[in-house]
Amino acid sequence: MSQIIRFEIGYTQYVNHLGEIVQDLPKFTYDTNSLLSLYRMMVLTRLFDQKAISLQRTGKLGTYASSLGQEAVGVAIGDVMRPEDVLLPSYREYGAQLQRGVKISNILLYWGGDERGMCFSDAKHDFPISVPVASHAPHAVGVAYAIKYRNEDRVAVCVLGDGGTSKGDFYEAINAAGVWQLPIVFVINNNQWAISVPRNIQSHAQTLAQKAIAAGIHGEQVDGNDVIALRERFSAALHKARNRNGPSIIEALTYRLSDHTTADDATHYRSQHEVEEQLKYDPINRINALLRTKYNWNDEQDNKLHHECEKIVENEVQQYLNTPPQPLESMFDYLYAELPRELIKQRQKATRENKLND
Amino acid sequence: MSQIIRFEIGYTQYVNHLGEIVQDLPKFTYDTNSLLSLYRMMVLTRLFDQKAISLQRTGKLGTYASSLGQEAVGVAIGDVMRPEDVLLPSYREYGAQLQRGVKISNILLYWGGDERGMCFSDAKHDFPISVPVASHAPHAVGVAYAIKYRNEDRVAVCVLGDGGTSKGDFYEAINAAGVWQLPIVFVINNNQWAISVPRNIQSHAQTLAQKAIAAGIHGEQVDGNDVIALRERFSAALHKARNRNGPSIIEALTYRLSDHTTADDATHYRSQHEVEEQLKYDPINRINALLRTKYNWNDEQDNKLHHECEKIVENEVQQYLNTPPQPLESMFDYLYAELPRELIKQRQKATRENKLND
Amino acid sequence: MTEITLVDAVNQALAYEMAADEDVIILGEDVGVNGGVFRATEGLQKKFGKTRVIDTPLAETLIAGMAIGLAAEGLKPVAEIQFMGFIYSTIDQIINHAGRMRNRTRGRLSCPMVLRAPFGGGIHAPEHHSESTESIFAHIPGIRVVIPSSPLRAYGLLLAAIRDPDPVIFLEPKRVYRLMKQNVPDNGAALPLDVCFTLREGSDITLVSWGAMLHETLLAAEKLDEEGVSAEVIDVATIKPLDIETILESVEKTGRCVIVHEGPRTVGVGAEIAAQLAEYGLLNLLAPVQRVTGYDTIMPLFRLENKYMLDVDRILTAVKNSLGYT
Amino acid sequence: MTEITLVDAVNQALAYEMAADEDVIILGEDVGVNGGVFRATEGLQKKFGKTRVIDTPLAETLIAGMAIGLAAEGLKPVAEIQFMGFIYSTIDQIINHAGRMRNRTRGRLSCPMVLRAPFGGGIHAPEHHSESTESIFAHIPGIRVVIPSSPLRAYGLLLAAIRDPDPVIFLEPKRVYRLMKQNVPDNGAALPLDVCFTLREGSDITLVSWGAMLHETLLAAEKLDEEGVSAEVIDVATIKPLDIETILESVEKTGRCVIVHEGPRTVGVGAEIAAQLAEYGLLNLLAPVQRVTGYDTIMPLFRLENKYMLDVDRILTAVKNSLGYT
Ligand SMILES: Cc1ncc(C[n+]2csc(CCOP(=O)(O)OP(=O)(O)O)c2C)c(N)n1
Ligand SMILES: Cc1ncc(C[n+]2csc(CCOP(=O)(O)OP(=O)(O)O)c2C)c(N)n1
Ligand SMILES: [Mg+2]
Ligand SMILES: [Mg+2]
Repeated sequence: MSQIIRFEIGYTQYVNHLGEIVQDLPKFTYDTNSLLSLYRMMVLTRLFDQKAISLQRTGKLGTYASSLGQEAVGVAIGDVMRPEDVLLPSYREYGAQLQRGVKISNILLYWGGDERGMCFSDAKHDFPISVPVASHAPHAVGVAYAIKYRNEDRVAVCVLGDGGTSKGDFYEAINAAGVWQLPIVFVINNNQWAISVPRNIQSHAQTLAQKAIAAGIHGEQVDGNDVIALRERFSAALHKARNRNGPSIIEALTYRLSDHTTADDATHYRSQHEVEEQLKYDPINRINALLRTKYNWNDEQDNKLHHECEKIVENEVQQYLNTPPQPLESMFDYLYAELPRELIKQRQKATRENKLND
Repeated sequence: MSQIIRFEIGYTQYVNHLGEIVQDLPKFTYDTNSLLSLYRMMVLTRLFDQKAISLQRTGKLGTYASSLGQEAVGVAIGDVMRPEDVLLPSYREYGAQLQRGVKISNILLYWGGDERGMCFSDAKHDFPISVPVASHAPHAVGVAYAIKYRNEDRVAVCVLGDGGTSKGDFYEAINAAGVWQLPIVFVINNNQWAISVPRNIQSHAQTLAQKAIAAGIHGEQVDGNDVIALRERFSAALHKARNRNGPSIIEALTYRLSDHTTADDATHYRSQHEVEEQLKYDPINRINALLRTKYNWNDEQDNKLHHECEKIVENEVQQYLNTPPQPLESMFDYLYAELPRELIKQRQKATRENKLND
Repeated sequence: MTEITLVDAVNQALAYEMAADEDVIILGEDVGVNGGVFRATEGLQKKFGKTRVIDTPLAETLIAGMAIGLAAEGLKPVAEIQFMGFIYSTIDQIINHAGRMRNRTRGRLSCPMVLRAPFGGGIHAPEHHSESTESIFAHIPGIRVVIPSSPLRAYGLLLAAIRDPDPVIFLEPKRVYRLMKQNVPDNGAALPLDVCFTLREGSDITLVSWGAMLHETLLAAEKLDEEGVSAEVIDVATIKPLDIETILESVEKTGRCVIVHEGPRTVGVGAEIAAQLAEYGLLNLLAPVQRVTGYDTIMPLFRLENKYMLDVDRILTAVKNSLGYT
Repeated sequence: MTEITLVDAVNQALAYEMAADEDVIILGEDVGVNGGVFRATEGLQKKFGKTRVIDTPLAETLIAGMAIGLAAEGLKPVAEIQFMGFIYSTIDQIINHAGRMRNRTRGRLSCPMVLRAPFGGGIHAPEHHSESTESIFAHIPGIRVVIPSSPLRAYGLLLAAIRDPDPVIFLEPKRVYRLMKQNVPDNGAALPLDVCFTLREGSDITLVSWGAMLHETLLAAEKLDEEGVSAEVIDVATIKPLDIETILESVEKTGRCVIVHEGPRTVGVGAEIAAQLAEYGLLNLLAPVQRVTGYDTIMPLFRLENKYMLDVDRILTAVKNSLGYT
């Protein structure tokens, strides 16, 4: 047998879990503000997350999927995307959504059982959260095709989990992205778990990045708790896509520190020990350590930043809690551009019966 | 970025298109009979194929998918499989099916619009032809899982086309086969076309064998017109699977010399020139040339072999043509193990109305 | 002006709308160079280019999902599924996304896509190529289901489907693809997506059908006419949302109704029509509503296909049964 | 003997049959270590091992297709789809293979599989987690569709489903998972898959329902009883094939019928029942058959969920309407 083709998968880390620099930092870090802004968004995301969980525990929110421990992934994505790009998120990319102008109150509305949560005015081309795992990957192909068709300077970014890579939808999408060399970046948030199913049951592939080889596109791994590495590699991938040099898959290696959702109890299927081990790799601690050692960041500044973020979250929570529910009729009013006759009748009946029974 | 993992894809050829030996032949070829038997099956498959097309042209058969030019793939598969193994074919593996005891008359019945075609007694665990492309790949996972569960010494062989590799079903199946290290061999009959869609529109992947990397399983390419290479590599893959050393994907590079089916007209989308070029690589000519130069095969023997095969085909065609249609009621009788009451009523009504209208 | 077939009318509508609106884009398997296995998209790639008439990899989930992405970005994709037997991989995308994109974003995004597929039996096609499962789609909220049964209606309804701001499943009865020809002016005039077509007026009984079976139904109506029975024939055409008013009005007049469809009986679209007639029109009914439908079986391979496909005689039997109630 | 919930009854049936028949094998997402997100398979992996209770990759097409392969080899797979909202990727496998394996091989191969999925609203679940689309499956030839609505029926029907030699879609109303408890003897006794259950006898009106709505229907029947109206309540349970006889007989007695189901109205299973009543029972009907159903809308997120879910009042309104016809 002759060997006819060879592939390699790379891995990038700049800052290790102790906050130590393991290779020369990329240029963008020369500007303290850009690092600080990443840090700040990660803190904001986490504070929001904690708040959301406590809202859920007190009956003020429905089932909620926490992004604890994975903040760097979303935040780095949001940081490199331009407003006109399109984000197609799964349900753990709050960091990216917040950067793109989605309000915390919107996200709360969504998990609070209100469709208006996905009607955000700022990121108006972005897709709503995709609950059916990986089903949004083909949408990204359509979005990127539209971008290419109209010759626009935009990129589609599709995020999904390690579990999501097992779905045919994901594969069909990466394969098609390769065929048309579309401006897409697929980000795999590999948090090691799909509810109770560990990474090794999802695939025998040594890395998830190598799924790219099946589509003939670029794939690589990044330390998903190193926001600098993520920021740099996402930036490269978006640049590549923007310049019509083809799609990429970036696998971010991170860990789901929380339960799958508030409806889950992870102690059923994984050890506390494993989770504690992983706490060491916390993406926020790492950048905090770096800021302190290399950028003179101090307690006072840190407290101030936390305080500011808490305020934002608090305001948004109030906004959420003060939002009155939609009228019953809203379930009819966005079904079609114009409500068909049959449904007008149903709508009238619903109104009538609602009044009757109130 | 550090490179953390590397993959290679191999390619095997023993006999080139001129019938020349390009590397030492594998052991099984030392036995002239085993080579002759491969040759004979390829001839039989082709003669059957020609007959099927002429039956279709004269209105005695429905739409038919020809295996012209791809005989080596099916024949080599059939040759290495054991009776107790399970074949999950697409619609171009007549060579494999015939080797496994499926009658030509059965295949004709199927394309002649009669379900009994897929009720073959000899290969009784084999799956029926799968028309929905790649949808049988997950079945192969189930079959192989059952084999492993019962600790049996059997292998599942799933065959599909280059087009089939673009489907999520295929990917989900290879991925799962990897997870459980199942006794499966996936064979890709890469005949360069999926109806009118050329290979390069199916995937940007340089080879289809490299799809295996996405599943973390073994993948390789073989000259799909070299029945010796196919026989040897399939044999190795089945051996590996049988010994619980994991699944494989084997991409056989061949060419669809015929129209997609008798309902297709390939001149719409590919040049006659391309097809003529490919005639050079005909798998039957190649082995015929080898037999003549290295194994003293002569015209007389060849004529005799052709004559025998023609006779078989002729008998089977007669058998097919003499098979009376099933009764109308047959459409009810295999729906459920026991026909539900509602359908008994429908069945009675159907009988009644059929009599009325006859 | 030459007369054209239903499949030509589909082609004509596509060409018209692509010329008129550059947001219209076609995708599917073999739709490009090959012009579709039934030639519905013949010549369009040559005319409008490879980026607008896209041959996709063999992946139906992708086709539907990609169309949703294109549509969300404001294009008007017309995606083809080669045969309805391969449409099922798209259902997840249709139910979970296409049909609710507008709803789940409160109107921020929408899904103006068309999913075309040939369907139904009668042309001696291979296994999995002849089923009629429109009823599955008719159950899905947020979408439209349209079935033309003549060249004229194919042209007008397809234009309407492409222009409609919501997802439309457009099912083409392949037995009718070349069954008849009509003069179809290429004037870009769309037909409404919310009314049934009354093809023949009558006073004794209402025959309701769609797709290929409409033609058997029309033949039955002719036979009945010879026997002095005046049958009204309605082509439902826009299966979802359903224009029940037209049917109710007709039955109010005739008092009798036979529904004819090719797909399986149980929970077919015929069930919905019959249920509504029984709910809103019970007092007008002089006889039970009859359904003449496919059996609840797998469509047999083609040697027995004609035993599955219903015919004029089965329709006439039902009509006579209905007329028997006095 | 302790009383158990519906989800426990599912677990008990699975455990019973796995112990009795080593061909029974479970597969799905999170069914192993985690015991299923609703704990339906809790403890089974521990008891029967990892090769018999299989956590699969996240891939529904695979799950269904793999079950078909297992079943063709003579095993009896019980596959779980985590929520019905993710079942749609299996439809291609169900229609094109599971439902016709026996038919297309003339009985050579068969498909004794069960596909379980929790369905329906009422527990304030996230988006895509609360729909009821049993009607889609009820249209598919060659399969069975079963919906238990009590612990006892869950136990007996699931055993029957596993033992049945053909594919069964087994839909579990998750609102009822922990709604009620019953004494469910673990005796391995299966219930029939071809008869409806008459849960309450009555003479004035027949109420037909299944799944979670059965409980609203029973409540309605109690209220009616207080008002002196005697309602017969039928749990359809075996949705396909449908036991219309039991329903027809009841309506022959009562002359009135209200069908109650949670899923969308158009082409729901209710339509089929109403159509058959109108076809075979028209002369017994004293009033139009009423359907009290979900709207033809997307199930709203949970803040408005209770406005979608129908309640006792909506049933009573329909009953009174029906009783108004004299
Ligand atoms: C298609 C589909 N199947 C099943 C589910 C139920 N489910 C929700 S999240 C989840 C696990 C997802 O794992 P992964 O993709 O790794 O993302 P993570 O939750 O870890 O971020 C499952 C099985 C779903 N939402 N969609
Ligand atoms: C899922 C599905 N989609 C579409 C079709 C229609 N169709 C039949 S064969 C074919 C091309 C298959 O190409 P390939 O997999 O390369 O196999 P080949 O026919 O070349 O052997 C298509 C699109 C189908 N049978 N199944
Ligand atoms: Mg994960
Ligand atoms: Mg091919």
